[in-house]
Amino acid sequence: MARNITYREAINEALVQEMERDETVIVMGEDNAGGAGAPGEDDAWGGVLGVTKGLYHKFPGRVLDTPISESAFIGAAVGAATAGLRPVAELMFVDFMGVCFDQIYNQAAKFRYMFGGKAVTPVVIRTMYGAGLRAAAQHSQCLYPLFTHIPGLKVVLPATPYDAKGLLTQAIRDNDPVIFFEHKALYDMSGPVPEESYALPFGEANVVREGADVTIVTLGRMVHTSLSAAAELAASDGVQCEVIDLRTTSPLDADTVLESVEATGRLVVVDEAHPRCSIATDISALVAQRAFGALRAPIEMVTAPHTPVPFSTALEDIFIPDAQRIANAVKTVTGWNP
Amino acid sequence: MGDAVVGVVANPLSGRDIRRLVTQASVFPTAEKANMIQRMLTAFGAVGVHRVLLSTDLGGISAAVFRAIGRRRGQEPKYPRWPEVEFLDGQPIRQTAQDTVDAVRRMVTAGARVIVCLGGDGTARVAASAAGDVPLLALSTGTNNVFPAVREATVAGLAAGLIATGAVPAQGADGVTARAKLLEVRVGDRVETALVDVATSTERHVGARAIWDPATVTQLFCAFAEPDAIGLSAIAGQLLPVARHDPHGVTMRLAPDAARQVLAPIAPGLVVPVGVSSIERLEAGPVHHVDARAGVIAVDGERELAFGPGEHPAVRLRADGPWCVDVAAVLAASARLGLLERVRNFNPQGG
Amino acid sequence: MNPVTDERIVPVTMPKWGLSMRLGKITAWIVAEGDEVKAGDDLADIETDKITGTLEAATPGTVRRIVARVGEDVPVSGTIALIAPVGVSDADLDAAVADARAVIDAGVPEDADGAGVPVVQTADVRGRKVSFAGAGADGDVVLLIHGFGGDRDSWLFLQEPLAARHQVYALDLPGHGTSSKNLVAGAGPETPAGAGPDAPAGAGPDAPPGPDAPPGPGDPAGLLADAVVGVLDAIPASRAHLVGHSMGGAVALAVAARDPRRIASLTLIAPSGFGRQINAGYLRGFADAQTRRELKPLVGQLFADDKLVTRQVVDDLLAYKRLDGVEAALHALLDSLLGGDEQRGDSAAVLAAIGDAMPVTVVWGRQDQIIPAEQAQAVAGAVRYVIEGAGHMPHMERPVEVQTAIEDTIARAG
Amino acid sequence: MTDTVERKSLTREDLLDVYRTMRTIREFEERVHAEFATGDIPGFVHLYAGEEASAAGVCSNLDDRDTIASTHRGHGHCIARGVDVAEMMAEIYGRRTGSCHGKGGSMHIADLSKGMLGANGIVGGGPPLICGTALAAKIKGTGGVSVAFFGDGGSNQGTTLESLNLASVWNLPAVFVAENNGYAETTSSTWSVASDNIADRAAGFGMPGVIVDGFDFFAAHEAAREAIARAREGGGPTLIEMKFTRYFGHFEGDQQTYRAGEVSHARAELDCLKRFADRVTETGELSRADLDAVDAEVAALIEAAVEAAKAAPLPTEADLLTDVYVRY
Repeated sequence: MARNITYREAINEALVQEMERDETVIVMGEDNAGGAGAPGEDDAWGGVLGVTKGLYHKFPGRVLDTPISESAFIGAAVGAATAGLRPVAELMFVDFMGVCFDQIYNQAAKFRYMFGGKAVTPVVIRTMYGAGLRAAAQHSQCLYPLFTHIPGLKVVLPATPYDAKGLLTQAIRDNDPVIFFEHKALYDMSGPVPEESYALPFGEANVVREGADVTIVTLGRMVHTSLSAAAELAASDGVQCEVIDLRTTSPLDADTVLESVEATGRLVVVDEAHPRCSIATDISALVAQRAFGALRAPIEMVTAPHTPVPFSTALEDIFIPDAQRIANAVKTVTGWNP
Repeated sequence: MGDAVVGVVANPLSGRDIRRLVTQASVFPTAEKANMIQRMLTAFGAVGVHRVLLSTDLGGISAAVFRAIGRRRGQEPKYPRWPEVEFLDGQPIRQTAQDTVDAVRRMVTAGARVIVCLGGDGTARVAASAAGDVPLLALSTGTNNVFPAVREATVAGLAAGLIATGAVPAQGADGVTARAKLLEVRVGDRVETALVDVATSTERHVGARAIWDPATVTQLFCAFAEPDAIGLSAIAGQLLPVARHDPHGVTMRLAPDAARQVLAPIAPGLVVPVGVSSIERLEAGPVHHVDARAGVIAVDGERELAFGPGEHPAVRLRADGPWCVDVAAVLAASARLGLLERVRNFNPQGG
Repeated sequence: MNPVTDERIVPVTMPKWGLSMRLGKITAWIVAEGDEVKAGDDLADIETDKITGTLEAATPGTVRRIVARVGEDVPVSGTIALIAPVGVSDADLDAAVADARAVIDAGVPEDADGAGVPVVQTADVRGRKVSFAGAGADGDVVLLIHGFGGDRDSWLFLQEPLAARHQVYALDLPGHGTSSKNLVAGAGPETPAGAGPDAPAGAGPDAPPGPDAPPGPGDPAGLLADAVVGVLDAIPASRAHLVGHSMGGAVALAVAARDPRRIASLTLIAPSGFGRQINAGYLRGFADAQTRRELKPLVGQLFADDKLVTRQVVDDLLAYKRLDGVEAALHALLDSLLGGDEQRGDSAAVLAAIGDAMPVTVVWGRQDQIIPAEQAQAVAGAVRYVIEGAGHMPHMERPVEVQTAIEDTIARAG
Repeated sequence: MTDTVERKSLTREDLLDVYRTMRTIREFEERVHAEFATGDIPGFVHLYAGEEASAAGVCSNLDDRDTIASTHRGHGHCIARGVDVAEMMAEIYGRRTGSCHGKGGSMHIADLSKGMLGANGIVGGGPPLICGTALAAKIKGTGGVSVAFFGDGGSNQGTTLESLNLASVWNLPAVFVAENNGYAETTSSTWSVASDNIADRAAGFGMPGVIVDGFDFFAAHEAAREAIARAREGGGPTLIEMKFTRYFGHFEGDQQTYRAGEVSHARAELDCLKRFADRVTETGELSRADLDAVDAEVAALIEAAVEAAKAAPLPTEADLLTDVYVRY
């Protein structure tokens, strides 16, 4: 039965339940137990933000601490996936992709195609992303567009505890390589999550709020910012926004986006990533190409600026898109007068 | 240019064979081999060696020395004097034992008065085969080392330098150099020599060369067998020790199920019981034919010669092995002669 | 703030449709200020996060003030309009409006899930967890049994109103809601395929059935009846009125047939098994649907007015369907319900066996697109209600009339 | 040294198999070299000729439980692992009948059913992967050993060095085979490998490192036998450096102006096939006639593979979009 747990607990619960269900599921990453070889506790951290806490003792031999060697252990997860395991490897911050990307985009992503359909690589790479923790330029980025670009990868960004559990369950059961993005500012968010296992299919966007006036397409943490903006707009201006959480950027649920824009005629895309070659531009292009006739106003994009993520509170707060900017964009499209 | 010339040959591959894998044998880093040569150069310079002939290699030893010389250029006052170093390049490097043979031959031709050899038993054996009557100073950088000395290179360099300059006469009465014994193996027209031991093995192929399974060894001939040796000669060393300077050697037949068993360190990290069915003195001169019809002959612990039916390998102990420098004797002579004593303001350039 | 002193002012309040409802939203006002209404007239369309419904007037009068705006969230029991005779003064009305606005503006109190909310209980039925929830402290025990693919929340418009006079329980049948999903014979609690080596011995699917082995795989319906009996035991209730919907109607009949003396009355809502004809496409489609796009039109077939199907209703069903084991459970039930494209069960025969041991009522929506309302004629000896403007879910579309039918049945049982 | 894993000596059949493997690799590569020159073969092709003793020496110690990861110079490893030669040739020709249906090409031939995790277009791509296959074998308790082949160029990649460390930290049943053919493309390993011997790096990762004459099948076989046995017994990883040279350029079309005369010397004096044939005929284990029969068999096999490849259909447009995902 559903009860309220946090996003962090939902991820942990999905890992526990899948490890119980399938003994080929293993977990590996830096400090995933924490304290390997050290004199103190051997489940000291459970991941740098405690997401994998408790697994180490529950599943002896299946929760592996690693050296700080992303190339080696992400690659090892990929290799193990070809050999009958279902590894869930943690790339602590997605910003660290730079030291292991080859193993993801040249190896895991391409095996099946390169090898003529003969490989199955059911690996999950969990990774943290996003700004808001004053973690500055190398620990705060939203790099999912880079992964979305690569054929052969699936890219998942849960926005709620419910989605986190269901999408991670699906990711582990999925037979393709999945990059699972966890927004670090969402870990403490609470929400209803069934105790039982369930898998949410990929490629199904979630309409988190219905509305007839403007379509807001968003993902990850920005779902909540967009919902705040939509609630304010409904109360203050009577503008009804339909808010669509993409949930997965690869595969992409284009139909839900297009159907909504066909109905509303107005699109605002809200994305915490940088503006160039992003999900925002991708969705904009999709709608411009396939729902041009329905558009009653130019598409608006609300994104972070084309700058690295700044450190100072004063700067990071204006870097991250907020409800006011979203509301302004919605007003721009509703107020458009050719 | 004076004629106090030293040849230095270093084997870049020593200390890297399969015994690292099967018996946890030690690794001797390339950088340390290069450092040893540099320490020797300082010693050579201190005792007035004019010129050093250095083998070249692809393993990085000569390159490291070359870089060290480059760093000193123009800054000599800051450093102890080194002799002129001539790199013996211009010959193709095959990364085989032939490289050592070629280098030593060139050193002999170029007038080296002593040849320092860095490597293991195998390297010393190959260097000795090419050194003729030029004294050899073998320093251990290998695995299974019985023949070469484990010595600080600076001290060895002083000894070699004192011989090269003639300050301590090589052929003097002090025993500063002496002839080692030699084991000679003939298989048809193929000839190999060994400085320590010759073994026959039931292995069919040379393979990874090293011998680490005593069950494959059937016959053993030792030029000498010290009780504290490492390697196959250690088997005899515990039963019938023979010193380096004894005129005779020792020979044995081995069988795993023999009544007489001896616990021997036949390789680094490997102490095993070995069955000995017979053991006797090996006199210099007579030819001994090996019993086996087919197998492999190992010289100084490395499989070298495979033989088949009808080839009847023959082994002979010879007294006319290479001249070898006795470091302790050289420096004792130096002490007696006061060769390293100096008065203040001594100008080494004037020596 | 002045209390409302004029007792002639009757507040129209936000109804509580279901245990989990805390907020409702007016999507349209059907009446305007000044309109005369009589009891049962439609007042407003109200949307909850579960369903959209129409609020009917409970008392006649003049709508003097509309308090809640369209689109505004209003806490349950918050005043949304005032009905009063013409004689009540504007000043009194304005004071009452101000009070009501204060409640709406305050939103839902933090401790809204306080007293009065029934505690969910579980019964252990042959190793399976069966969840049920009760409301109401006095009166007879009434047990509500949902249909194929449903859960106890399908009674959200009925359980509380009935609880005013009865102890009303609703259960989740095995394979549904929060009860165990495993309908496979022999297996106890859900034991996943490929369970790890740590699974306790005997808990795996290979464990031999014990002496009390539940029905075989061919009889999941028997397992559902076991679950109902198990809940009655757990309440505990020596005698109860059963209300069963669709497949739940057949389950109620099966329970009554096992022990007629324990069942005080039967109210069967669009029960299965009283004819061959059924919308097999719906049943199979529901069991197979993987996406909202596939599921939504199917769910629409349940109602006379498919606009009642909000996105949340579909999402909740999808969330249920995606729980591990549900798909297998639904297909197992499907196999017991359908033979080809026709109904497999024979409820009429079961009913005949029971005879007249208890009063029986049958309720059907005239626009039922799943099981035709004509099959009500096959329920021999029953009092029949065929409700206009309702489909297969009259207890959701026309809860007041269904409540009347149930109350009448209970009354007939004496 | 424990003896729980049997070190069986090579039988006559083993020796014939080994010779067949090495001869097949040589013939395959010589033929691809010739065919490439005619312009029929597209793309980048890196030939393994000269290095046969390494692939054969290592893979003759492996069984069905084991996995290897290869390099861009991967044909030899594929053949030594038993990948179908005709399918390989068809793949190199870009045909639909190829190992990868024409979607991989020379650099991506793989057959996971044969424990061949793919040639790899990325230098240093394989070592992390075999850490994973070794981990899977360890966790599942299959007794399988994983082998990464990489070159002197790959030995300088961080991926390789990280993998050596990880394999040691996790005590994986892994063997790292550095095939030092002297050149990373044009760059000499004596210049690019700072430790000069790749095997020397093993000490820094707490594992044995050994140097093997890569032209000598028996040396390669013996070293691999010991390393693989050690890994199977739970002894952890080993680094083996094979020293040899490649007979052709980095890729086909390479004019090799950076090289001196070492190839003709190697072909004449060191060649692994020649040495193997001499050895086994000297010992009497095989006869010249035995070897000639294998030569003829292999020549026919390669001829048939080329003919079939040339005649095979090309992939169609429909094939472009398949096998990106298992399900999308």
